[in-house]
Amino acid sequence: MRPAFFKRPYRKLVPLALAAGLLSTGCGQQYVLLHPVGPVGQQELHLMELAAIAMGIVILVVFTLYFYAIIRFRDKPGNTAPYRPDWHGSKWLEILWWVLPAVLLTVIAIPTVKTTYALDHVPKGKDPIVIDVTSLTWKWLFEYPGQHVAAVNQLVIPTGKPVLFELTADSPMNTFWIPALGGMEYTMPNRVLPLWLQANKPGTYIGLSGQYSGTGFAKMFFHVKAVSPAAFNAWVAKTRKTASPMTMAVYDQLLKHNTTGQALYSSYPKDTFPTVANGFTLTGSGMYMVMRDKNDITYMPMQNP
Amino acid sequence: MPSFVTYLIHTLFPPTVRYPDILLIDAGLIVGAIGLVGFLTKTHRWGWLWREWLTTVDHKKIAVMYLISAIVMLFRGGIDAEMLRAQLAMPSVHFMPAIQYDEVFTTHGTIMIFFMAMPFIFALFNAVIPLMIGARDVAFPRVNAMSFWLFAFGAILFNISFIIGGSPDAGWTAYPPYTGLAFNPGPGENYYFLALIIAGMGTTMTGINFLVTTIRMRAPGMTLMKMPMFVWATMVTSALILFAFPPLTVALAMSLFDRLFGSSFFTLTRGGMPMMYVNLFWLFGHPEVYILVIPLFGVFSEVVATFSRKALFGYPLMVVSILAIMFLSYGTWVHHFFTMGAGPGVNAFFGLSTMLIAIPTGVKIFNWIFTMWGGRIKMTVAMLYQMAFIPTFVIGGASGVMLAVVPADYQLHNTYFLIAHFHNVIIGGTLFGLLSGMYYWWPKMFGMKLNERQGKVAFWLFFIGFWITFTPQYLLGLKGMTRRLYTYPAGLGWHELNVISTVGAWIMGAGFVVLVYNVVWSLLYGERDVTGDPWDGRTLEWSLPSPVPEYNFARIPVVHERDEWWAMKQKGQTMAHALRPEDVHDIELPKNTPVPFLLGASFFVVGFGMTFKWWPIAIVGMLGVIACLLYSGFDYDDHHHLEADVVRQTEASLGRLQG
Amino acid sequence: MSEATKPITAEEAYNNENDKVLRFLKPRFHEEAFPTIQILGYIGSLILTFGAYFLVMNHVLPPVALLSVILVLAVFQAALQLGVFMHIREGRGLAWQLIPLYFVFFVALGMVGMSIWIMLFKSGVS
Amino acid sequence: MSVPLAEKTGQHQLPIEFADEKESIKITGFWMFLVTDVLIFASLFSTYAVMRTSVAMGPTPDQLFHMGPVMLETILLLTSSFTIGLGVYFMRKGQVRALMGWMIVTILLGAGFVGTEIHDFVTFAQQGATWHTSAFLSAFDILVGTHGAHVTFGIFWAITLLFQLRKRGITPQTARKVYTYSLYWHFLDIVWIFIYTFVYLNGKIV
Ligand code: HEA
Ligand code: HEA
Ligand code: CUA
Ligand SMILES: [Cu+2]
Repeated sequence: MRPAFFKRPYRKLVPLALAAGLLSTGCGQQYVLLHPVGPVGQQELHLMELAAIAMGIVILVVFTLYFYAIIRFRDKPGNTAPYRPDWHGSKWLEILWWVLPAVLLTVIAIPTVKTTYALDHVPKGKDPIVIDVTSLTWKWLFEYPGQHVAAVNQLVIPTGKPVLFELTADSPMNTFWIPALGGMEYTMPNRVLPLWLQANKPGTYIGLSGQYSGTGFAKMFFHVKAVSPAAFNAWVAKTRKTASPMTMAVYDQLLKHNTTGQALYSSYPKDTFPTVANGFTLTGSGMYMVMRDKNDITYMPMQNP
Repeated sequence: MPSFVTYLIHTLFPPTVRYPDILLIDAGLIVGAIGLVGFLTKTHRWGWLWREWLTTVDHKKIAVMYLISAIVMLFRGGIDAEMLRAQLAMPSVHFMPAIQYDEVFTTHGTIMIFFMAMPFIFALFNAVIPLMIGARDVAFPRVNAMSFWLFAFGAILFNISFIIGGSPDAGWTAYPPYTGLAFNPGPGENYYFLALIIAGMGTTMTGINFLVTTIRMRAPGMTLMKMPMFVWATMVTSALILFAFPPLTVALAMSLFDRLFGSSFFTLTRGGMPMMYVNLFWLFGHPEVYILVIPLFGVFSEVVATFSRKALFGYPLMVVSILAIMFLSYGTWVHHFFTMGAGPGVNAFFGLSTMLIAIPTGVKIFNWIFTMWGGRIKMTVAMLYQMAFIPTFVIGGASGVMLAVVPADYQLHNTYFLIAHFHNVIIGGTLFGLLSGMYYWWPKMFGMKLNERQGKVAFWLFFIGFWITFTPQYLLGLKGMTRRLYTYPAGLGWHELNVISTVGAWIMGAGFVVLVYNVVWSLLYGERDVTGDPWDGRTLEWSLPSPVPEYNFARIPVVHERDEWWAMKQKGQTMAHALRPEDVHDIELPKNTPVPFLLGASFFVVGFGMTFKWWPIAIVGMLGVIACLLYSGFDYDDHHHLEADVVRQTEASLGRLQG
Repeated sequence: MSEATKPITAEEAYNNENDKVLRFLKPRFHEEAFPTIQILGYIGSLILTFGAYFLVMNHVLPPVALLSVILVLAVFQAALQLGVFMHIREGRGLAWQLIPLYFVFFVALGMVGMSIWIMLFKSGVS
Repeated sequence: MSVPLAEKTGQHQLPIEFADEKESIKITGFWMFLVTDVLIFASLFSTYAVMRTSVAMGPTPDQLFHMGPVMLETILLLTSSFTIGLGVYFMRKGQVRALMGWMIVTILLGAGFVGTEIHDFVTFAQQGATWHTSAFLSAFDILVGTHGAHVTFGIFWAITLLFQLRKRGITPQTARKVYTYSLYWHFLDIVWIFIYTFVYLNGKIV
């Protein structure tokens, strides 16, 4: 009557073991989220680890009880386990499993709240470099208001220094994500969102979008080059000199629905991004005035012009 | 007029629906349709179809129709899933072009959630709720039929999109402004919005119907704390539907108006606010995921008690926890857009409220385990699905809690970690639960059991395939793979894990094939259920013969205990002891009506007309809707009487009458 | 089911339901020889409406306080309509509608309030 | 046939719309429907609350709204709520003619409301304030428009009820229909009060 393999419920563990094996033997640096190179990613990783440990405990407890129950109380001839058909509750046990999970959750909840607040602002006393990010239909436009250069689908940042990204979109929504540095944030039309990240190690990282935005979405990868501050300044100087300026015509070109390669520009027209200095006037319908002080962006709702 | 013809061809059959695979499907559908029409004509079944099914208001038949549609939709959604996995197996393949991949994941998600899981749940509601509470039908039988037909025509509207005009391609969440005309000019998104609005109206009506049924139609003596857990689950789910669907309807309607009538709610320009859509969508969307799982919590509670041959552990707290989940689920929706910069206060608040839900959910898990504790567990297929559910759902729930950790979600949002999370809870919780319920109540619905041996093969293929498919996806998430990528470059280390995942999906597909075989085989040769109580059940539906007579209960029972039927059996009573000929009176039953079917069809016409902006067609449909409403407003002749003698004869022939 | 249609009293209907946990749902009916309540309700609603109008048009309070006050007046008005005209506490057996109505009050309030909180983040409220 | 409202014994007979079990269940169902409708409007209100300031190049609430027609609409609707309340009062007394009379008054008041509102919207459109103009106007139009559509539907519903009442008199079924209709109508009044407060008066606060 019963198929043979059914006798061994442990079979369920095989895929799990397989997965664990993969994780341990796997492929080093390719688990980007586990090897962040900046403080933001590191804090996020710490929380992931904490949560994973807590969840490990939960899973362990549940699985132990569960497997014990299904093995011990099988309906097979000669099973000597006590049969108590009317046992329908136990006050203490039930209090236990209202309280214990609550305790465990408190343990992860407190650092969650702390880190959420901590990640909201660039740490005090550090002067970030600002980069304005616009997601366009299937390409990324990066503008450096401090350096007055612009780039498409490539990003150069100095190491050891917080970078404050101001995100907006002249396209459907996307998320701006550099997994090696830390978490993502949406780019939305009519709205500017701040996100700060920092790279501590020089290197080239992958950036991509996490929010689907059309057929070219899968091509929205970009490269992030983290270089030493000196090299960064050199790069800026070189770009200023060698690259061509971005005109409004070029910007209109970028607005087309297509994918493109990388590009550098020695300057860019003022109102392509709701620039920090000028306030925010995207596509004719300002929602917020953006005021920047040292570490933060303040938003002022803009009444009708 | 040749220009007219070219216009038609270009609108109805643009290049996006002229792929060879779709043309092949078209051909298949045409052949199938001709075959079906031919068969019905040859065997003179049209009248039968119309009288017995299309116009029925009997909840048991509506349940069967829901079940059939759900399984068909599981097939469609499953094929979509297989196509997704085929595409993703290798880096940089072009099995499908980007546009088609986008359509496929959109239809996969939408169909699985709205047109597979929801109707499957309603199939179970319809099949057993009136029987469990000792009622002759649901509160509003005609509304029930309307719900079904609105759902069915919504589903048809959604499904024809892939052969006529092109499918929606903005994901099941359909975030604007990508759904706006500037980026998405085809009819696809119109289909999406209209189909969901139509099906959503049906769902809302089902919610009202079952809420009222469970509060007003219970047999005498069945107080709240004597209701079986599945009835509680139904009540709570219905309430959730009531409170969740309105924001969805509003969000969909506003998106539709942006597209059809040039309003500017979510547009790029003129101050549109796409985030408001996201806000409204998840105001619905988060309660929706509990709508998808709470009914199955009810199913599991019934199944585990029956097959452990033991009372459900901690019943009062099971009720409390299910209510707690309901209340909490309205306060967590922002966890789907932590990364939209709503500020640390908002994010922290919603992170914590999300974590809180883990507590009542955990209570249920532990109570199920302790229901088995000290019982005698019978490993039937229904029980196997329940047993597979616990570990699967706990792991899925645990990864959900990780996503609720706000900073972790900044990294994990919209990655394959998320995909793995929700397939873990949705397949582990919803799909396993649905299949468990299907195997459990099949004898009651069809009068025969599903073959257990075949069922077990299907189960193991499904279960093992599931783990092979989705475990690697957690790892893919950690490797930074985001969702909805139609292809990915080599060199990021995403390849091997994707191959494993695809293999797993094939195994699940094989499981589905066995399942279908199981159903068909059992319909032909399955073991008849003559007792009406094949599992030694505990609740009232098992006190009836299988399949259940049209009027359900010859006499409405009086309930004394929580597990009334079990208690009666313990006391040595059966129905035959209870029922004397003079207890049987005339029975009032709802009368069949074509209005629900016609109403659904009219809405379909409206939807189709609006999709292509062919206003005359839409207006004709609207007139149909109005006619249906008027007709039912003036129709006072909505029930008929079943003579007591007929009932007595039926009961006697089933051996359930004294003397 | 001819028994069901034969007239019964509110008390009998309530006893048939016999769920003691739900005593708070026991229905209440009121009826009079003259529609006094309705007339009083109508006058009350007019007072509330015009009260709000004059408060706003004469700017008697600072904006935020003014908005809060008129919203409270609107809630009173809603309660009045529910109590006087909609017979919210009536029902056969138990007045079941009370539970969803209390609940929807909080959900609706939460929906509007939270949406504002979520969407108008970081912007000084106008 | 009508069931007497109260008996001299002090035992309260159920009002006629609750007299039949099945019909009374429909009333419970209608309450549940109203709950969903509350949430429809709550969603629309949240949208309006959020988009109120997104006026783009268009007019602001303060520039747009004129309180005159709004007050007229408010009074019409409040009065109609009162008249249908009287209708139900007389229905419970078993007086068909009074019921029908008050319903006709209600319908006329409702029609007056809809007429004023349409006139208002046409005026806005002439000023170039349609929902093409800005997110604020879209949100405003859909909120007020949905309410207006509900009222319009209610008017037609009432008309069909009049026919049924004329043919059948007050029976448990027709009484239930009138009762649910009155619930619907009072509910629309409540929604209007919030529109009046949160949209129009709020627009004048600034
Ligand atoms: C059936 C459907 C279902 C269910 C039940 C759940 C349940 C949960 N979900 Fe899931 N979720 C989805 C379906 C579901 N989800 C879907 C479809 C999406 C994606 C939508 C999209 O974007 O397309 C999603 C997305 C999603 C996100 C958004 C991620 C993102 O987009 O970035 C989050 C974040 O918090 C989340 C969290 C949770 C949590 C905390 C639970 C909890 O309810 C889980 C509770 C259960 C347990 C925790 C296990 C049992 C408990 C114990 C054994 C007790 C002890 C436990 C502890 C102390 C922790 N889910
Ligand atoms: C109830 C909900 C549900 C269910 C059951 C499933 C089931 C499955 N899902 Fe799905 N999934 C979603 C809900 C669901 N999914 C949602 C909401 C999304 C998000 C969509 C979006 O992004 O908008 C999603 C997205 C999604 C993705 C991500 C796509 C992307 O982002 O690019 C993937 C990829 O692997 C996937 C895979 C699968 C697989 C392999 C199954 C398997 O379980 C399927 C198993 C297969 C079958 C059940 C039937 C197979 C049938 C056959 C093989 C036929 C055999 C032939 C004959 C009989 C002739 N799903
Ligand atoms: Cu593998 Cu780090
Ligand atoms: Cu959620």
